[in-house]
Amino acid sequence: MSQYQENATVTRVEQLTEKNYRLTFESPLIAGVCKPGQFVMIRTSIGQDPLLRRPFSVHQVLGESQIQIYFKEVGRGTTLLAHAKVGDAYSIFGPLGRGFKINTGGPSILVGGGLGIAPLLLLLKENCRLKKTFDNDLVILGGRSRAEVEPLLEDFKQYGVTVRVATDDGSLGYQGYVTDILKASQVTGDSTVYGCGPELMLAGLAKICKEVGVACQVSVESVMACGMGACLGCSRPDKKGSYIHVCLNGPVFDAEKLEWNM
Amino acid sequence: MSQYQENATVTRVEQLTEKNYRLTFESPLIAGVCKPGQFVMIRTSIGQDPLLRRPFSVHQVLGESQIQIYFKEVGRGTTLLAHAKVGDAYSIFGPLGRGFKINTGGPSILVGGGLGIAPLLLLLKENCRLKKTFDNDLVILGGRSRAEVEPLLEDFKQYGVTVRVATDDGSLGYQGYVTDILKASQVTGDSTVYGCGPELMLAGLAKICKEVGVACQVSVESVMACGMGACLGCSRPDKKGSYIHVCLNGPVFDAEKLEWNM
Amino acid sequence: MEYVKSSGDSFADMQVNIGSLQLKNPVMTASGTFGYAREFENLMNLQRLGAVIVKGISLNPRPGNPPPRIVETSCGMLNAIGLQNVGVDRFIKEKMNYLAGLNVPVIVNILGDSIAEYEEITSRLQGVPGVAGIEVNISCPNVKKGGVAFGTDPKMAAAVTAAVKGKSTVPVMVKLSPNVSDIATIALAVEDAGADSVSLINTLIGMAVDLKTRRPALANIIGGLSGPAIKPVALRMVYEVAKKVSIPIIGVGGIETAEDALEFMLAGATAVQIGTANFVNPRASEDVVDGLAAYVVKEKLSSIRSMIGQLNLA
Amino acid sequence: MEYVKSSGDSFADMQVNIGSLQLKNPVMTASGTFGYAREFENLMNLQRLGAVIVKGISLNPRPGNPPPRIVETSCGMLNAIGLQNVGVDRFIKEKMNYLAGLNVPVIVNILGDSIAEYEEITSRLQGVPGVAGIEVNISCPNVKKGGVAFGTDPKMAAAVTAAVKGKSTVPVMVKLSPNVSDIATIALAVEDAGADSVSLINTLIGMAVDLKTRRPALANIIGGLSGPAIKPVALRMVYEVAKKVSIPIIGVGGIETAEDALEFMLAGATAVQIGTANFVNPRASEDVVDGLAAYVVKEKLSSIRSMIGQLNLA
Ligand SMILES: Cc1cc2nc3c(=O)[nH]c(=O)nc-3n(C[C@H](O)[C@H](O)[C@H](O)COP(=O)(O)OP(=O)(O)OC[C@H]3O[C@@H](n4cnc5c(N)ncnc54)[C@H](O)[C@@H]3O)c2cc1C
Ligand SMILES: Cc1cc2nc3c(=O)[nH]c(=O)nc-3n(C[C@H](O)[C@H](O)[C@H](O)COP(=O)(O)OP(=O)(O)OC[C@H]3O[C@@H](n4cnc5c(N)ncnc54)[C@H](O)[C@@H]3O)c2cc1C
Ligand SMILES: Cc1cc2nc3c(=O)[nH]c(=O)nc-3n(C[C@H](O)[C@H](O)[C@H](O)COP(=O)(O)O)c2cc1C
Ligand SMILES: Cc1cc2nc3c(=O)[nH]c(=O)nc-3n(C[C@H](O)[C@H](O)[C@H](O)COP(=O)(O)O)c2cc1C
Ligand code: FES
Ligand code: FES
Repeated sequence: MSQYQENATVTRVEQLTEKNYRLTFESPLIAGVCKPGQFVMIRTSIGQDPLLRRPFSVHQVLGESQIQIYFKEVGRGTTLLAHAKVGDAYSIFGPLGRGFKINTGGPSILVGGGLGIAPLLLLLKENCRLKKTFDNDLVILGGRSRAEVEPLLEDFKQYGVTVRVATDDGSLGYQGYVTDILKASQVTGDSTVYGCGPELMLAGLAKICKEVGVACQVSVESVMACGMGACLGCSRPDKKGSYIHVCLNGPVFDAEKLEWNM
Repeated sequence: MSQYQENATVTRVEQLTEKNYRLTFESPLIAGVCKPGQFVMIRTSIGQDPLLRRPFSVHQVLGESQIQIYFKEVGRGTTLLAHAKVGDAYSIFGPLGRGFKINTGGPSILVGGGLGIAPLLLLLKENCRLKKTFDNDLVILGGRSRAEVEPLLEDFKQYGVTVRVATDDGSLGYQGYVTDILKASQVTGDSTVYGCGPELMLAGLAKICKEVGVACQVSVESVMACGMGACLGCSRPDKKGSYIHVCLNGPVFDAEKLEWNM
Repeated sequence: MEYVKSSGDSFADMQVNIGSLQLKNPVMTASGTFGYAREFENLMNLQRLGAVIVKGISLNPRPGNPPPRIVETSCGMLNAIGLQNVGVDRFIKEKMNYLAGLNVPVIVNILGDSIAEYEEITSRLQGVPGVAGIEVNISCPNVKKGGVAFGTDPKMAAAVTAAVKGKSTVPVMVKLSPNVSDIATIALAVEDAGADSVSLINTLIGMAVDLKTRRPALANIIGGLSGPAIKPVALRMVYEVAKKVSIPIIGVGGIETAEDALEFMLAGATAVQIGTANFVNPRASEDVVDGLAAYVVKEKLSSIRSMIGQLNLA
Repeated sequence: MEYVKSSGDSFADMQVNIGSLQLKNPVMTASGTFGYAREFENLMNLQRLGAVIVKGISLNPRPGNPPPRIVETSCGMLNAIGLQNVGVDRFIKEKMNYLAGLNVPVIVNILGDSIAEYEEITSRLQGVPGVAGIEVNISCPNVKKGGVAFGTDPKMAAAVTAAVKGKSTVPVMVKLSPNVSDIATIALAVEDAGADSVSLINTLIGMAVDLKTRRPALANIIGGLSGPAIKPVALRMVYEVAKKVSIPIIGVGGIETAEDALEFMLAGATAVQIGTANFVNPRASEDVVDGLAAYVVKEKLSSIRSMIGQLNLA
């Protein structure tokens, strides 16, 4: 497993909604090795405040040497990142964690909610590269409203897979939850559901998939200090009553291995 | 005494040498009341690192509403300021401290070394505004080399007062110290010497002026936390064996009141 | 009732009681960080404060330490002012007039190197118009006990407290030192000795080195650490003391914003003091008052008091 | 001799001795912040380290605390990992092989809730290839003494030290808790009890509150504060202890850069540990080695040892 720390230069800044941004970095070493579902740790300040790095999923790998993150401004670190300018350099290390294991044997159903959409684009690309056919594949994207989903729609549609949308307020696509769409879809037993999004959505996915009896991989979050298994800070209870570590054992897990609070 | 805290927008950024910068702020309240030799406290970060504000002399007041500082990049706070861009806002409060008391009754001799040049430009302007004649006035500017002095020369010369220059390496003007020039100059007993610069230079000025018997006001520095007399951190021994506070009793003092280590 | 600037014509019930001392809001300024208040008159509205705590006063004037007295550290600062002050008599003569005119309770922080000195200062402050309370700084060395700080020994802490209480007609707040193994024991000792409230924390003892000169960054070598860096220690100590004592607690240490103040109140503080933040933002204490009032309105609290000790541990 | 990357073909004498333990340079990684070293193998050159100190090991496996276990604070972080570890036997079986292969001295940090437990872990570690030393974490609660931390009482601290020394054939480093009134007394007690060196400081006890949920930010309520915020406290304690003990001192607390490390050495540390900085910059410890070597060359020091305790107090 290769990991690198690089000083990555920002090559593009996109503000997709009021609070959502997409940054492209020239980060050739990391770009060369990262897999869907893996993440990177980014230092957001030059000083000591905020002190710790922030974890972000790899959203896309562009060409040979660029990686993208897609993030929401929620606090001090992401606010600093939101002010990034082309040419600024950030210390990034990664790729970290275990990503999605793409099941090439049956249909793929990618379900993303809110910022959970971030890792699915790289996953979809790899999915389409690895699989012979993806006629029965499905992407379900959810968000609070149109603004949160629309800017990314074309990026997903370009792969030719069916994309469905759910928004809380119905301003785009179906009014309701991504899980509603999943429930209403034809899901064959050889399918794999890949999910990323808010905890409640993932718990819902896990439940549906268990009932229907299909495999479900979810990418979960946790507070992190190191991102690489050194601090043991990112623990999360597993089904067996002990702790797993999101950065090392995840962030992608088989949903059935985790403990879900609904 | 009026003091204000304002969110001041940068209107101009000038890099005068490799490490020396001049920033212009739209800061109408402070601009309206500040006097030569006074200073302002500027918050250099949006976060908590660096935590404390940094003190800077008011270099110029432009028009009704703008103030300028002239500074050298020496550490974390000044590095952040050196990266200021037009449109950025900084929290500034001031004006603080006691400035120069302009003696209109005799010749003025302004002596600045290195960054100590900063407050002298506003002083010269006020000097020329208040005095009937300044034929015998003199400005002596010193620095390590040409680059440190030249960019400011025209700003001083515009007032029509004689300006002499000393550089350590002789790359501009006299090779040597500003104190050498002072010693070689005709100084009448009714003159006032106004000095700002490195501690050693000020100690030299104080000594010469005492010998010659002319008044000498110097602007000194100190580490500061509050800049306004609240923390008692900026103490400095005085002649009487007790402490004065640079921010409140100064930064400008009669040189004879201070204790000089040579 | 505190008028809420940011929310139209709303008023918020911000009153808190520190024993018999009624404060219109829970925001005080910490000793040594607010001079004698006058320094801030141009930069904020002093009338908005719940109380002003002035720079520590000793019996006789103290010159303080040689410079450098302060040095910045990561998210904090060290100070070794050396308790410079004009002494109790000049304080009363030169500073109290202005302070009394503010119509804000003035709490006088006192210090000494013997119990007799604490007693004498307290006596001299009695009956002085405007003096609403006394804060006893027990982080000072007890000269008679070889320089061990009063605040690190429960017995000495109790003895100072009892002595000051014996001479004081105004409420006595005892300011605890964080440089101890078990702050709750000290808090209990001073409560038993009659303290009307405890304030915590004073500064942590720290040090900085200047690598260029290979000298200590402070002339005094060691100094007191304050600012956001120490907030987690202060919060923990407030929480620990709140579990043990029943007198009001005043939280101090790294408070910059109303959010910080609310965290201390949840942990058990009845009021707070703003220290180092006054240097970073001279309007910090007023901003905290505004922020607390806005919070009361936004969260529809019956009063700010309903936050005290309400940390949810379930 | 350490090769100096940044200064051409220079070499710097970086060797230091911690009692009988010779280190090729004074830079170690702090327990709990470097996993079992392997985690960092892709991001730095582990061979460059003076020593590796591994995550604290107990007799039996410990699951650790429920999440959230960490929260960021101003220039620092709080952790309440709860001493999660695989237990001494699995540690030896699963982790020591890799570590022994590094050719870097491995110091095993141990913890227990009774003296007997400390003794037993020590015994099991004897003769294990690669184990070059033991670091005794005495910040743990002594279950038999009502949960008071071993490290806050000189007698208990001495007792643990003596017990571990009695079973150990490798040098014993005792890691002191900063949550005490007088750290020098504890240091003297463990020195008298036979400690070969002392490391300080462990984390300060702190707390954070999440205002949105009105809950403690850590499930464990309190946690250990680390990072640049605590550096002034750590430096002061190293300085205080250095004045009292004659065994080597290892400085820990907020060290991020070679400059920080040099400041600790001036204050009296023979070596340093890099903790939280490993999270911020996984190459931090190697960067400190590089920086120290460059300093030795630039300042023309005969060796890095010539910095130890050389703070100029004149
Ligand atoms: C493996 C992993 C991958 C991630 N990938 C992405 C990604 O691709 N895009 C992205 O936008 N985020 C992602 N996150 C979340 C991201 O790391 C956080 O949003 C970020 O750390 C917040 O930093 P901050 O300094 O802005 O907020 P802070 O100042 O640390 O926190 C501000 C407030 O936001 C809250 N907060 C913290 N994290 C989150 C969160 N995840 N969602 C909502 N509120 C939060 C905090 O509780 C706090 O109240 C990922 C997290 C993990 C663990
Ligand atoms: C009343 C007053 C007026 C001032 N006016 C000006 C001015 O007009 N222009 C200007 O450039 N500076 C001026 N200064 C100095 C200025 O405040 C400092 O340079 C600034 O605070 C350094 O901040 P920093 O964060 O960049 O450096 P820090 O990170 O705080 O310090 C970095 C290094 O620089 C050293 N250092 C700190 N201050 C100085 C200094 N004054 N000169 C050289 N080295 C220093 C420190 O010891 C340290 O080693 C003034 C100071 C005072 C007290
Ligand atoms: C410059 C300075 C001077 C101080 N002087 C005193 C003092 O005279 N008496 C006292 O009890 N506390 C004194 N303190 C401690 C503060 O009142 C406060 O307890 C401490 O700074 C922690 O709060 P903060 O982090 O908000 O600053 C001083 C603090 C600073 C920074
Ligand atoms: C996440 C984390 C886990 C830690 N675990 C241990 C431990 O198991 N044993 C121990 O003695 N110290 C432990 N520590 C304390 C560190 O070794 C170190 O003493 C402390 O963090 C101060 O150094 P720093 O500021 O460089 O991090 C831990 C610290 C952190 C941040
Ligand atoms: S974030 Fe440190 S172990 Fe996972
Ligand atoms: S800087 Fe605070 S009193 Fe002068």
